[in-house]
Amino acid sequence: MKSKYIFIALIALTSLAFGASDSAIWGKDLIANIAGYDKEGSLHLGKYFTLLQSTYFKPLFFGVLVGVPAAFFIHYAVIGPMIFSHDRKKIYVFTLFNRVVHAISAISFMLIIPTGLVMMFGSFFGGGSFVRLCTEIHAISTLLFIISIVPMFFMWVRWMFIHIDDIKWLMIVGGYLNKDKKPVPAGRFNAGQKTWFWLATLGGVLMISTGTAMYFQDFKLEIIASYGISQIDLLRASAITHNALGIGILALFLVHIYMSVFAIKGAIHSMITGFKEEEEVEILHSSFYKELKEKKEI
Amino acid sequence: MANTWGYGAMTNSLGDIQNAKAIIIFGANPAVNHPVGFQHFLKAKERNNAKIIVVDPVFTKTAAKADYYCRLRPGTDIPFMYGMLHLIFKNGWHDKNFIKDRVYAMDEVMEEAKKWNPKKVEDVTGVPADKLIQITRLYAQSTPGTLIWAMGLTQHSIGSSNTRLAPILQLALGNMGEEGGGTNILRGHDNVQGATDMCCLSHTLPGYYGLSDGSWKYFASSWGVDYDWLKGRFHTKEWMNKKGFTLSRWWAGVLDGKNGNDKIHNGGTNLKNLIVMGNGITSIAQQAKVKEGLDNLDMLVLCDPFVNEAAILTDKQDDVFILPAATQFETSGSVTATNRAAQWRNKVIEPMYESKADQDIMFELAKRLGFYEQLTAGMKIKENKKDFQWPEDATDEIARIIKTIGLTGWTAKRLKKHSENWHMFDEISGRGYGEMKGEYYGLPWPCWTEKHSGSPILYNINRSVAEGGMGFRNRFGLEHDGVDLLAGKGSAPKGSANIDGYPEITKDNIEEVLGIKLTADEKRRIGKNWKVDTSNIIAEKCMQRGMAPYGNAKARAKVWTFPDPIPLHRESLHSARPDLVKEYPSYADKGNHYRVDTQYISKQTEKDWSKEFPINLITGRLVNLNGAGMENRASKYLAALSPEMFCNINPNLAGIHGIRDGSMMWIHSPEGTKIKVKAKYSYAVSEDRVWIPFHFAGHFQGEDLSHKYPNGTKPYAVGESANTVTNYGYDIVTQIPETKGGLCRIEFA
Amino acid sequence: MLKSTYDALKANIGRRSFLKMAAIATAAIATSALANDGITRSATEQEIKNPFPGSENIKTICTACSVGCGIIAEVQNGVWVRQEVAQDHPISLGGHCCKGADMIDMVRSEVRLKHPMVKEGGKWKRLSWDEALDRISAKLKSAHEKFGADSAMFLGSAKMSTEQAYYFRKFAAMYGTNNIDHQARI
Amino acid sequence: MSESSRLKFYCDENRCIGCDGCSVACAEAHELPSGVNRRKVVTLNEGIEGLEYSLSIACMHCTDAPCEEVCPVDCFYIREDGIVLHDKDICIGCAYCLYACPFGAPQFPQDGAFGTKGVMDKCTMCAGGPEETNSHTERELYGQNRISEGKVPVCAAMCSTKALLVGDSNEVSNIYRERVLSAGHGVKTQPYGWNVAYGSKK
Repeated sequence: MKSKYIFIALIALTSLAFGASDSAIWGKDLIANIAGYDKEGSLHLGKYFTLLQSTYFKPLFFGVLVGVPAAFFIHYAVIGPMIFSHDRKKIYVFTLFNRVVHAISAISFMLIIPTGLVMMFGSFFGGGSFVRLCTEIHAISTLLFIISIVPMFFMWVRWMFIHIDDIKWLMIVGGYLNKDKKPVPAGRFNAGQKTWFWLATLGGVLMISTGTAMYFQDFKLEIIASYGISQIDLLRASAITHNALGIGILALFLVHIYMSVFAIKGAIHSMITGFKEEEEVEILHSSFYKELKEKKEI
Repeated sequence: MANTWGYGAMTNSLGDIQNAKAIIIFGANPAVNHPVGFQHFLKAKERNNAKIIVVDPVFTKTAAKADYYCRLRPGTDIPFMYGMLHLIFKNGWHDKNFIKDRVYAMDEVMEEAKKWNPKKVEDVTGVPADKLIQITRLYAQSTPGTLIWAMGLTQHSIGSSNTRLAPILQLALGNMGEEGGGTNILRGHDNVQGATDMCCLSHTLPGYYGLSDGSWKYFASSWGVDYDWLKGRFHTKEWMNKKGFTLSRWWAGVLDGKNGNDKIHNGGTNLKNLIVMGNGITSIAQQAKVKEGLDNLDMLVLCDPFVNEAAILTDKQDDVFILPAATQFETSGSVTATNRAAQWRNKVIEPMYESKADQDIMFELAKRLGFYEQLTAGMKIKENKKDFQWPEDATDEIARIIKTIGLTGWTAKRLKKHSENWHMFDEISGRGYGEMKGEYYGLPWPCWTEKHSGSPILYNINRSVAEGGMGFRNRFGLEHDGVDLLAGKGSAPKGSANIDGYPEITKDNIEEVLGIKLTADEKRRIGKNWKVDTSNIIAEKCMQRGMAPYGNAKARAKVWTFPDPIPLHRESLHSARPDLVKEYPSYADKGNHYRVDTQYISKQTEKDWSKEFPINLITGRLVNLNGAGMENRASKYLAALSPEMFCNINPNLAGIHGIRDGSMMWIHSPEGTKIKVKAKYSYAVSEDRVWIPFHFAGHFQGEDLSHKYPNGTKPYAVGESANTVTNYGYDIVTQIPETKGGLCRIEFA
Repeated sequence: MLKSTYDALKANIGRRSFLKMAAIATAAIATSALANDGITRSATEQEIKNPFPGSENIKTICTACSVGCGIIAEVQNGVWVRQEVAQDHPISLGGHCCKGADMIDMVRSEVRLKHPMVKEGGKWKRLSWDEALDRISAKLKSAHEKFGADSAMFLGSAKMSTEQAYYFRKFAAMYGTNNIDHQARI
Repeated sequence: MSESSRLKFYCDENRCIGCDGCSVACAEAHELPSGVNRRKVVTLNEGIEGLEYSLSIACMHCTDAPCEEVCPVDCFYIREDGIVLHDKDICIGCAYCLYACPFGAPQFPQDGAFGTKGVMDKCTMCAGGPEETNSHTERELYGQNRISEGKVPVCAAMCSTKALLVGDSNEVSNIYRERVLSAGHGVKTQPYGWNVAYGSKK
């Protein structure tokens, strides 16, 4: 019985009923997908998606949402924030363009992430129009994200490649585990910032594309279909990627906020005014500081 | 069919197919065309392990459910059936007693069958000899077997021969008049049987009475009008007796032989006015000619619930009337299903918008033309009424007049009772329970008297006449060439007073044949013969004696009045096998064929059509559309299932012409016309043929005519009509168009 | 099913169990059996509330093909509101193909022709029934006188009722011509 | 909960002739908008001798419905008789149910500008939704509630060849077994479709 249907499924790919609408999901692939669901040789994406979505994603998101702030709360309580002198010179690090781009992306994040969480925990909010509204906001604010992420990538990418300092930085976790003001090995951007950059840009592109796929749902890209990936499997893969990556982005987003707002007192001002405290640069971006010194720019 | 044994109709019923042990289907696709009827085929498979054999040029959905499938070259059903008969006679599988007692001239068929050995059949039909042998053995040895056909068999220039050879095959096997046997023609539209019985036909009056003076006189008196008045309505008296134009060739009547069209013979005039009621005339072969005909009319009147696409097709600028007719749900009346059983169709709602029921349109026109009183007089006769009630009085009028097919029992009261109590009947036999005991559902005709049970299985001698039994009809005389045409000894229906063959009953022979004595009063009231006996004394007396009013005769395998007394194979006018055309040429041209000179051999030999047009063109139906599709394309759900016209084409054939799946292609016909359709790859057709559905209209030769629809009446799907490219060719007897055996040429568009 | 899944599911049902059911036993038929073995109970009156109060069921026959399937039309205040299942019809046993299942759309289709129209000078024009019939009959009358009755062709239909077909044939005969035909030739 | 107490659909591929009666009956009975096919008929291997089959597909009302498991807003509920239903007021149209569904059953009508999708729609086994039974709102949102009227779901009732069966799963199994047995094709006890998708959970 089973083998018959597998056989049918294989042939069905090439010779299916016409008249079925041109839909990429409910059209001629429908039977092939039904017969091939969770069968040997299939991608098993439907099953994995069901498993992940029903069992893992919610707890993971919840874990990150609660765990990361909790960890920081402990960090704040035990180690406390870094406070740098405001008396020394200020170093101009972010141009107006940098700051505007960052602001737009910040706004989009502030919209996307909470609305995304509302969707993930939709049952908590009771579904319905509020969650539906969040879904729409989630989709529309992606446009803001797109217009900020592209210039951001090009304006910072040259400093974002891996450097020997990054490994050292990672070994000492950026020096955040104590309050010693020992210079931390880092260039203009430290390893943490670099990770966040790559996750936000490349990860962002992935989030945008998977999100767009899920948003428009019923379309057909020949290039993907030519790899033998059905539309429904593309959507399943998109959902898995979107949610898994979402966990990472949420985590680093929380880190980013904690760093800029709490862990380093006043760090947020640099993104408003463009100036960083000299001491902050000297300690947290020591290689960059050295470089500036050599160039006699300070 | 009628010329073989008396009546041209489905002999058994759909439910009865469940009794069959083998089912052979020629040129029919019940899974698509009669899906609900097809459930009985599938049940036969489960109940009896019946084998389904499909013989068809394309692999249909019916074939998908069949046990055996033969891919036949279009138009070669006769060689195939002769191939079967050849093997049947050779192996002695035929029913010798049945043939001796109940069939005339089977020996001549045997002679012809000898010519068709399996090798030869393979050459002509394309069906492998082994397969033919296998199928014939199976079919001949699984009795009872039922034979199914539909338009795939009839729509040929040799259609009438096809429909004669199929019954001969059943007669040879003794499969007639049995439960699970019979020749079962699946009718198309819902009331093909009823409308045909009422003879909306140009060659006969209602009830197949013909056009003779006697018939006209019978009808004049039955209708309550003066015969001379009726005669005066006609051009001259001789035109009363002449067949009129047919649906397939009326356009020739407009064109009057001009521009090289076929000549006509029509009372000194060409056609000026065309009145159409509920007929998708865009589904007629050679649509370009239909358009030309429409363009040259004085007036075109179209009555339909939807816009008849003839109004869209024509370029005529003036005097095109479209009248909103009510649907059948907005009026009531009886409807005859394919198995000759009537059902009462109740009115569901009042006509919507400004629509009017067909009869009201007719009555209004008759008033204005001055013959309303005459038209409706017949309804008032029975009870001598002042006024009539539609449709009950019309039903009763029909029951009063139509004796030939035994509609006497079809009174409005009985038909209504049947439909109201449809839950009291058996699915397979149609027998009634409880209150309806002793009657068959829908009173399948012949239903001889107002108490008769109806006859679910024609020519069944295992039942008494009162319960629907009968022999073959005595219609063709008592003897021919010295051979007795009455049935053999002992082959009368059960319980008959006369156990042998006997002639049809007339006033003169009734006492002798039935062995009774009539009273003086009966003698005064009785009609001349059983067909015109409005007193119904003949039928009543026959019932008492267990005898059928139409006699008990032999079926005839030879129809001596036809061009081919024994059915012979003749290639289609446009044949893909020029070598076979020489061997099996078509008929000589026929003058004045339903008032039109019609070409056969001259068309066939005009040139070697297959050189320029090498591909067989086959038309067919889709499950979601019906006829010209006018009604169904107006439903958004049905239209969505097939939103556009397409052509089934084998990928290998398409590849040669550079046609991709889903791309557009042209189909050119030998008539010089063409259509542009979407190609759909399908393995259902082989590489030498293409298949197109015929339900679309609204496009013409690549041009979209949608803008011609009045506002808000455009159906949800429009497309090219298949009949723009169907070929010239008409049956020699009935003039049915040859839409299933044409040729075409394809190219990438 | 694994116990954990079962428990999870059970919990879900417990939480959201929704009990609006009716006695479906009456509708139990051989083919679509809805047998009552504990999953159904009789419905309360509130639950069976008729969606179309006061409607009546009219038995009629499908107009698609010659099988002659039964149709039950539910009519409320002269409006055909719903197509019901003729489960007890001896030929169709409630079955319909897509055409039969959608018969109601033939009546209520939005693209129906709603009033008589005539094409004049290439334009569609609305007109009254009286005007249309007067004009048509005037033409038929004059052609009858001028060219003879054989100048007209009548095309009837296998979609008509038997009575209509009979009267259409009679109409042509009384107009004076045998030029009448319909779809079925053999 | 055992299989025996659940209502199920089953399409007998030996009988289904692909006439689309079920899908049109469904669309018409529930007056579905275009583009929503609660039920769909698919023919596969069309034109290939011996391999052509047609099947009618809709929500199979799975035993442990994956759609219900993945729904982020918990809009699904399963009736005691096993009919899987959902609440359109809660649904957000995220389509997770579609990704989880092995049968492609959830449908999303085009809704509003930019071709965005509206809330999910699927086969209700003619059992309506959570609104008041046979109320106008229920009819608007979910179509007819025939189960409450004591009627069979319209698709199976109108199936032309009685290929599509609905009812208690044991009962349906029995009918299927009877047909197979009487056709002399050997014994196939479990109809295809009930265990493939949801029985695989380990």
